[in-house]
Amino acid sequence: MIASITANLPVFVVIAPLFVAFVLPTFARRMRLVEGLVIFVETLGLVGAGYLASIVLRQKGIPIIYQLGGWPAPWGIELEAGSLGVFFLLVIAGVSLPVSLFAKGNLTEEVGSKERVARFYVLYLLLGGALAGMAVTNDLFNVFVLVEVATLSCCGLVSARNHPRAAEAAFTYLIMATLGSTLVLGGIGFLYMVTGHLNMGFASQELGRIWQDYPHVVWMAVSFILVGFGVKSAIFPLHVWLPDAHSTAPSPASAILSGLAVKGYLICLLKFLYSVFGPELMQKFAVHRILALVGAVAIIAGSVLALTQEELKRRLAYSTVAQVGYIILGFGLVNTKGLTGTLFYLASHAVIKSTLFLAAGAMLAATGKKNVRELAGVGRKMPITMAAFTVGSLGLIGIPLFSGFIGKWYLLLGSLEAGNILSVAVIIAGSVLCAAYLLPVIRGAYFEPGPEEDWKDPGLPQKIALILLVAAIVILGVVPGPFLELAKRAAAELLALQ
Amino acid sequence: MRDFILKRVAAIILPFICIYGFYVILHGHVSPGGSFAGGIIVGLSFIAYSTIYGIEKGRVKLPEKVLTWTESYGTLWYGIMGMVGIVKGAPFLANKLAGVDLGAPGALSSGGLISLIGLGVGIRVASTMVTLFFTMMEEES
Amino acid sequence: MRIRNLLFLLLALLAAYGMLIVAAELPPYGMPANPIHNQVAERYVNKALDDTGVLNMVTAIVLDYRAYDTMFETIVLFTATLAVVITLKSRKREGEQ
Amino acid sequence: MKVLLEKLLVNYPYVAAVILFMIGALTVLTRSNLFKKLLGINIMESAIFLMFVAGGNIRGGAAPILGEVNPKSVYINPLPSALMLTGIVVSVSVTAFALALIVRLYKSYGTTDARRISQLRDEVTER
Repeated sequence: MIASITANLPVFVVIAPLFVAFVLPTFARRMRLVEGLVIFVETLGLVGAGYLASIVLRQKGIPIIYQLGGWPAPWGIELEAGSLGVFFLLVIAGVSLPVSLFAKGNLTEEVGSKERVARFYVLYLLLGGALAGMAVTNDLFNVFVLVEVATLSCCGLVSARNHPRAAEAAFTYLIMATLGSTLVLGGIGFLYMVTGHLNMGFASQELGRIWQDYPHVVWMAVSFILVGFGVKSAIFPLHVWLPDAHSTAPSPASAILSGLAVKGYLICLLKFLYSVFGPELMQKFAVHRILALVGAVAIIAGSVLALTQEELKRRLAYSTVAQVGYIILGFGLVNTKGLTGTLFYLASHAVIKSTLFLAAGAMLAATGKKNVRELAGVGRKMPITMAAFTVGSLGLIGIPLFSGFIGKWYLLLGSLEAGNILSVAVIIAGSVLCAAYLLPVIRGAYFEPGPEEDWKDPGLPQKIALILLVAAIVILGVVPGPFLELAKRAAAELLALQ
Repeated sequence: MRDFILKRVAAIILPFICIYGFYVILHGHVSPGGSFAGGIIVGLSFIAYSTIYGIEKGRVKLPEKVLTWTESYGTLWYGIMGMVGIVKGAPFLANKLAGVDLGAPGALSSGGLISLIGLGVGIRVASTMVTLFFTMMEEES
Repeated sequence: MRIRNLLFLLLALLAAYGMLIVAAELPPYGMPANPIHNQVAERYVNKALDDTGVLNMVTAIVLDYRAYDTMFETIVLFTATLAVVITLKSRKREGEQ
Repeated sequence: MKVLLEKLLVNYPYVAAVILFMIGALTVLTRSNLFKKLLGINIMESAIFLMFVAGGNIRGGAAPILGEVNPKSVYINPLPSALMLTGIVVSVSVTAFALALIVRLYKSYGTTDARRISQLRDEVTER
């Protein structure tokens, strides 16, 4: 029994949340059971991801290959739980468990009746399952299907808030994201037409052999996939849907959308770029230059746009655009240090941004005030929420001892190794700008007099969720140990594929 | 709609459309077509019934609870069929490897789990179409 | 507005030119020697009956070789239904039930 | 140029896919009516489906179902057809959800024009 569970663990971490999601609508009215099941399955996911990570670490980075239906690689679909896969699985489980704790008993205000809350949870679990699938999949077309599940559930989560503006944001998001996935499907089509394989490993091998016969096709495939995932993960000029969608969604949904969904698409892009095209081909087509440039522009532009926002949630949403820039910049540094940095930064941004969005959501729920200026004095009345917000901000700026620092440090080392002085300057400038748009919030909350109103910290599950996330930020910053090890292994694996 | 001719014709035709849908679902593995096409035909027969006889009567034929259950458990059915492989010691969604009898080629019972999965998917697609239609129509009124 | 549309048209024509070059470069249409008809497709065509016991190869791929994709395909439908219901069923109507 | 045209003549289904793709993309980008945007997306997806299915075809090949045709002819590649079956279902789901959102927006704002909706929204926030 135990042996069959561990042998099938790579597929169980994907289907466990999905199975729970299927049965939830049939007892939508029993709220406590629904919430309990969601938290239970998220905990199981964390345990499973941790176990897989321990196996991969013990195997010195040899990936666990799982053949679905027993069909070997070029014919069937293959799951690969390598260092990159389990790294992202850990991030997913580590973020979605606190977020579902935060949502416990807290959603009726923003979402509506019990049935709607149950459907919200179903969409939430489906998104979690799709993201876990993206982490372990090794098949081109499977990526497209998973991306569609994630897109639809993201848009559903945005429109779960019963408000016309939410519907409008969801429509823009849906149209843009579908445009993106159509482009991704086109890119997959070009790749399949010239290689004849859908498995990433086989397609990569074949592509290395025949790319000279079809240079334009390969170039078109790269650009389709880059633009497609660029729309979905809000790389700077294609980010127009993000601020509306992420700021109008219910708070737990904003946290999961900004923290995880965007990262899922970035992981898919990383897999396409490094596992399918491979570092060598990327350098031949100068894709890494484009990525570094786009990332640099995104960091500066996103931060400046965030500075101009008055609404707290919108400011955080624009900050996501800037932070995605760091990750894209890291994709463009084709060396181990840069990739380690970008992966670690991806994980730490997932944790930090969920903390910030959840804290902002708690403040919004308690005070009813949206704008930064109106939140003066909130720090003394809601100590735990504001403390979490402060730790998150410091982590995002990149203060040592918090998780953002290590990611940025490795990114700096990688840029120096690549001899890219521009990106060194941009990374430091981005940190300064980040401080410029987050520190005023903290200053206002602690050091300015606020109105005499009775604002309170949220309930116990919400507090536990925030404390868990803050603990994750500090632990990742102080003892990154095995996590950094996984990131390093993943980076080495991605680069060694050439 | 109160058209007498339409109602009489529908009363004769709709059962056959529904049965034809199930035929397409069940013969998906031996002939063109399959669970998606068949499921949509089955769903359409109910949608046509509701447009001709009125949405309330359609609701009586397929109450919301039934639709929720077919939705949820139709999707779960796929997963359960996948678990057969794991129970038999083969990977998830295994068919031949799980030791299922594949049957004589061309027979309705051939293909092992394929026809069972197809049936589940077909019912699920039908209920999706009907749910989408009901939700949108009720919002209009 | 008119100028913006003209700009889009120009951009689209430029992109169309690029894509036509790609279309010309793709393997010639309908030839059995194309890279797409490699050992993967051969196995599906020749061994589908032995492997799965069904006559319709498309069904064999959809529901057996790549059944995992189809599972997610039904999940996409499931997600769409839930999203439609959560968008359209308003708070008031459900309170009445 | 002549070589390009000759090759395009051979690859005529792909040319059709390019034209469809561009029609769809222009519709999405230039029309402000939400329905038309949705239709544009659908046309773009059809273009991609056409490209896939045409890629899997063999001239004079038979449909990939055993026992229906004379055994001499070759079967076409069944994989793209199977993939596009999935793609079509995905496209149907997206269309359904987008239609639901349009219905919701029409109920709130009384119009399906994107520009008009953003005007109305600004008026609401100003008040």
